[in-house]
Amino acid sequence: MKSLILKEVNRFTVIIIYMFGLYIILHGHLSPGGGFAGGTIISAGLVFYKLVYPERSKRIINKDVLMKSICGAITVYGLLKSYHILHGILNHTAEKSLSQVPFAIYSAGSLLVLNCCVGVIVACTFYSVATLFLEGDL
Amino acid sequence: MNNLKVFPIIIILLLLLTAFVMPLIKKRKGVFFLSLTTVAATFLLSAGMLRTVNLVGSYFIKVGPYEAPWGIAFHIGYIEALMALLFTGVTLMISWYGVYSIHKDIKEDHIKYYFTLVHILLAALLGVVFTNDLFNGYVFIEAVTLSSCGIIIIKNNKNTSKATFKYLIMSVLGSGLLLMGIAFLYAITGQLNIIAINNELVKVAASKQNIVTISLSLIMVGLGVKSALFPLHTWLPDAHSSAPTTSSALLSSLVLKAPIVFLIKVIYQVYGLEVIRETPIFSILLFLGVAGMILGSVFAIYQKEIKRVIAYSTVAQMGYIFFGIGLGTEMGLMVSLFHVFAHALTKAMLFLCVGSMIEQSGYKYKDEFRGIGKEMPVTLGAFTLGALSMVGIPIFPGFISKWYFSIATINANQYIFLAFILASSLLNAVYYFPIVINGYFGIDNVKGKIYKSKYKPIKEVLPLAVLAIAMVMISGYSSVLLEFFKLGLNIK
Amino acid sequence: MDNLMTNYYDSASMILFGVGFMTLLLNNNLIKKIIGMNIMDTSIFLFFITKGYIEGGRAPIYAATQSQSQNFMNPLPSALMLTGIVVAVSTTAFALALTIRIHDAYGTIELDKVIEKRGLQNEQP
Amino acid sequence: MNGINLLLPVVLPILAAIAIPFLLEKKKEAIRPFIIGTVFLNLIINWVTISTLKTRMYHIWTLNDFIDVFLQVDELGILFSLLVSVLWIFTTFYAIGYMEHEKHQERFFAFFIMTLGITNGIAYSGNLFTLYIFYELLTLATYPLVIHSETEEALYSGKKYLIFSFGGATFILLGMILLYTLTTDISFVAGGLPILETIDRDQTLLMIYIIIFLGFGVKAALVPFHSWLAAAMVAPTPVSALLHAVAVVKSGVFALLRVCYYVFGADVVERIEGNVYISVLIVITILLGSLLALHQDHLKKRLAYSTISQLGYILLGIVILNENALLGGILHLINHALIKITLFFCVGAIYVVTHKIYIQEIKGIGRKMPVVMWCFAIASFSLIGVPPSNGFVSKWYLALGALGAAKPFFAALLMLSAFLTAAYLLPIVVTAFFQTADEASETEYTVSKYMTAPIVLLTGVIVLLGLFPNPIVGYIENIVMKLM
Repeated sequence: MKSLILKEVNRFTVIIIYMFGLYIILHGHLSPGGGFAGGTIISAGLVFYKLVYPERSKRIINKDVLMKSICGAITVYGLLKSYHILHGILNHTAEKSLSQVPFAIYSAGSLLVLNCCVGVIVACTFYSVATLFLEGDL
Repeated sequence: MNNLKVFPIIIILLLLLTAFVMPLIKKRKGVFFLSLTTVAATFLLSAGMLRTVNLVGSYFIKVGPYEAPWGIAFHIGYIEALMALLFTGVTLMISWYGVYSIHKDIKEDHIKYYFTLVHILLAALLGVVFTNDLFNGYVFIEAVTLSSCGIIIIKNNKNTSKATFKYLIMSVLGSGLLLMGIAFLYAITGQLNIIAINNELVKVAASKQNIVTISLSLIMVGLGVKSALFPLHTWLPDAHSSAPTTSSALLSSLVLKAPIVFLIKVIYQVYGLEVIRETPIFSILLFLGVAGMILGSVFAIYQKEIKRVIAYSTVAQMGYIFFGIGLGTEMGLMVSLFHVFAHALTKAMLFLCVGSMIEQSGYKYKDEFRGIGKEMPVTLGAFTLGALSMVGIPIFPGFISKWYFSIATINANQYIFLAFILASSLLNAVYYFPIVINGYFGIDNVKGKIYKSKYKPIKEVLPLAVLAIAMVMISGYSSVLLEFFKLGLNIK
Repeated sequence: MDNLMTNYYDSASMILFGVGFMTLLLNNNLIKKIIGMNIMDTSIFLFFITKGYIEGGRAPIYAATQSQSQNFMNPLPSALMLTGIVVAVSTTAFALALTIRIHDAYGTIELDKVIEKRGLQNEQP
Repeated sequence: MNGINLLLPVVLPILAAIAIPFLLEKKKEAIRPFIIGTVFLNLIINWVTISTLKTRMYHIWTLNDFIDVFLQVDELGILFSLLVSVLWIFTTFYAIGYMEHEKHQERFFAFFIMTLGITNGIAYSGNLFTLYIFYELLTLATYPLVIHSETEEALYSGKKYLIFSFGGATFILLGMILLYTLTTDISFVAGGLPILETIDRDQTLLMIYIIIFLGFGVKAALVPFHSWLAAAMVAPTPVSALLHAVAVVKSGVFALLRVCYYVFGADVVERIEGNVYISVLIVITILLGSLLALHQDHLKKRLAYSTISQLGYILLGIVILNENALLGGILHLINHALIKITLFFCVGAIYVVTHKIYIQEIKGIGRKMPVVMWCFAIASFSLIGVPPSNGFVSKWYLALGALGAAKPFFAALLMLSAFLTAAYLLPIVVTAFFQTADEASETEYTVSKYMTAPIVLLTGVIVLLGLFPNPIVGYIENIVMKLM
């Protein structure tokens, strides 16, 4: 992984991969895709980055950061979801906020936030699984 | 009234949410505090649930926006509420005990993850108990499996890796069979909701006898693996004996019980007793249960490690529960549920006692604990109570359930099995009493070595005391409990 | 025999299930065990999904312009199996991680050699 | 009061037992007056309870029809509990003297007192289930007494004791469950449960009867299950005395009385012919006990086998099923308790002072310890049944009963066994008084007065009962009248 070409190519492809993943996450509620798919793509970018710059990625994305982002995202997701579940049960009405407008990111209620949370969780999880298998430890 | 009905959902959400807050906390004390308060809160909520059931009777509650046959629903009746009370209560006591001892078993920075896993485990267990949807039950059972594997492997050494792998493989086998059984059921009824399946099944059962038998036996074996039905128990002693103490207690007292409750739900609410009586399932369960309760005890006699003795005793006790189910009567199911209660409390206490004995003395073989009663009278006293209950000395719940098992056996006209029940209780005596007797009266092996649990602060012994009191209490209130179980079984 | 041929997807998934089951139980190699586990899970997914399949039915995407008379396939089994797949994936990941640990501890992933190395003192009678 | 004071005889000793370890941490000397106070208080409470009580029943814990723990006072229970309470006082004094130099005194006395409470519980049990609970607890409470010395041998004997007792208890439980499914009622009613008269499943009833009889027979040392009794001789002598004379074996016999006359009833037992099968075992018990006793050189073991044979008499009185025999049986229960406890005390006294346990070692000891050996001789003659001793009275009634039931074989058996009794007890007396010691030692043997006093007093009681048996015979006749 010391090839210069790889390093240089990596610099700008990784950005594009992240952008692509983000796009899929953000438009998950409007078009095919969503948090899981986008998160996987982002994690692919992260792993790619890690393969080329192992030390730097280890410094930036260490165990602490991973755990914190996973747990934080799950907490936010859980809070929102529990609000929805309880809201749905207590009011005995199906959620109205789920109606989505094509091409408008800020529609469909909190679905966008949920998708983002799922994206973070999936990206971090896959990255840590890959790290575990590569190095045996986070 | 509606606001009261959401308690089960709040319980599960609360547990799952706090589970993932745990790793964010830096200090050990904070983790303990959060965990204990959450579990205590769920305990109170379960009590509230029982009260709600008392007020309005059993009820269904949808999870999410969709109504029952399409969306997931929980069914809350007496059985579910009581089981929730049991599970949260026992977990509370075990985690309370764990607060003072867990750092001796696992690494410092793993403690917060441990409590994360415990919370997920508890939430999944409660999910298995509450759910009214077979597939949802399967998912929860998988969550139980993975998190319980987690709480075994967290004590990182050679033995646990192997034991966990064995457990994982067997569990995956079990859940594969379970899912296959659910698939067969889905194939003939087109439903996953328990009530809906039952409605369809009574129409088609007569013409599809084979599929009913196949699906039921798949589900039975699948759940049997998870809760150590006799010939499928091989993973249990390894896993339970190599895990950290608190995990052993959790695994033995709760993790085995949730699939049992699910199985009883499947038997009673999905198929109905009449449909199953047409098949040979009950007699198979009966024989396997009897084999478990005799051979489990026989194996236990030959074990050298004290934790393995208790693990094999669990196999025997699960034999009783399967035996009760296999009687195929309402009474049998009720008594099985009662034994779930009795065994959960007793076994949790036994494992905690043994764990603290091992931890204080550093020994692990049962012959080495001679004279430990002089050094740790309170712990061995609690152990003695548990042992007496297992052997079936009156006024302890072990006796009460044995008694009701006998009555149920006679009512089901299976006289011959009476002898096995009684023989099994004698076998229990054969391996529990030597430990107690050597502990109190044996020639000292541990003299001057132990750090005197006599002087243990009272708050560390309190969980054991609470479990002991609860144990005696439920034998006092056994008729009330059985009445509740009877009400719980008669839904619709 | 006729039944087997007409319900060929059921038979196929059953055969797969058998293959996976035997691999899971009888193979000595831990990795092969995990592969068997995956085969078993996959066969169940197949079985489940075929239950929702209708000959000539189309994907259940609702659009106002299409005529209502056309048959939809049942989406529920597919949705359920998505969950099932996630469960299977996480189990597999966990099992693989365990295998790595066992390899670190014992230097082998053959089960009989693992047992040999542990010695016989702890095995059940 | 609602009869709650009926709990006192049971609970008070148990509470006292729990208090002993705490008391001991403060003051070691206080233990002796504390125990003596407890046993006396127990006797007084027993007396007050039974003489003042209006409600004669107290439900401790009612779960359903079956699991209904309640206490009930009736004449038989009063008789047994008074017997126990009185003998316990003697044993306490004796034990204080005997245990002076032993270790773990506090544990010994704690369980010793606890056993008293549990035995009271057995006496006052109102149904079979309550009886079963106390019966199990009795096993657990006496176990630490049996293995008191904590040697290998003691532990082995203790194990044997536990296995036999729990095996027996399992039989009882089995029988109880079967009985309950037939009758749904297992409380004690004088003359037997009325409902059993109407049940015509003789075969099943017979099975239940035999199962329960064998179960309780374990504690009453019925022959196939007698070997724990001899093994349990490793215990300290006060315990052996208790086990043999009062608490354990007599509880077994007492329970059998309850089962035969308060649950099944004489008529039902006769109808199902349960007594016929059992009496075979009893005959074997009587003969085998006596014959085995002849072969023992160990003093305590000889007495132990003698107990087995004597218990056979009492059981015989129970199964002959007529008034005289039952009267004789109950009377022998009391007499044997008194006699056997005296004999054990004497042997224990010899052991404490001289450390001699075999017959051939005690040559000429009658001259060194005249009081003890004279008491031993008197008790021996009583046990053999030489008139006018109390043993004679009870055997007389037993023989009358046997003849009344037209079974002269049993009467002949009693005679034979009396000869055998003489054959194994008199050699001890003869050796002690008429043979000279091998080596003349000049040491003076002094027996602690804590030990001598109970022996002498008990011998006095034995003689008195032999001379004036009428009050107690009258009282037992009352009981028997109600049962037949």
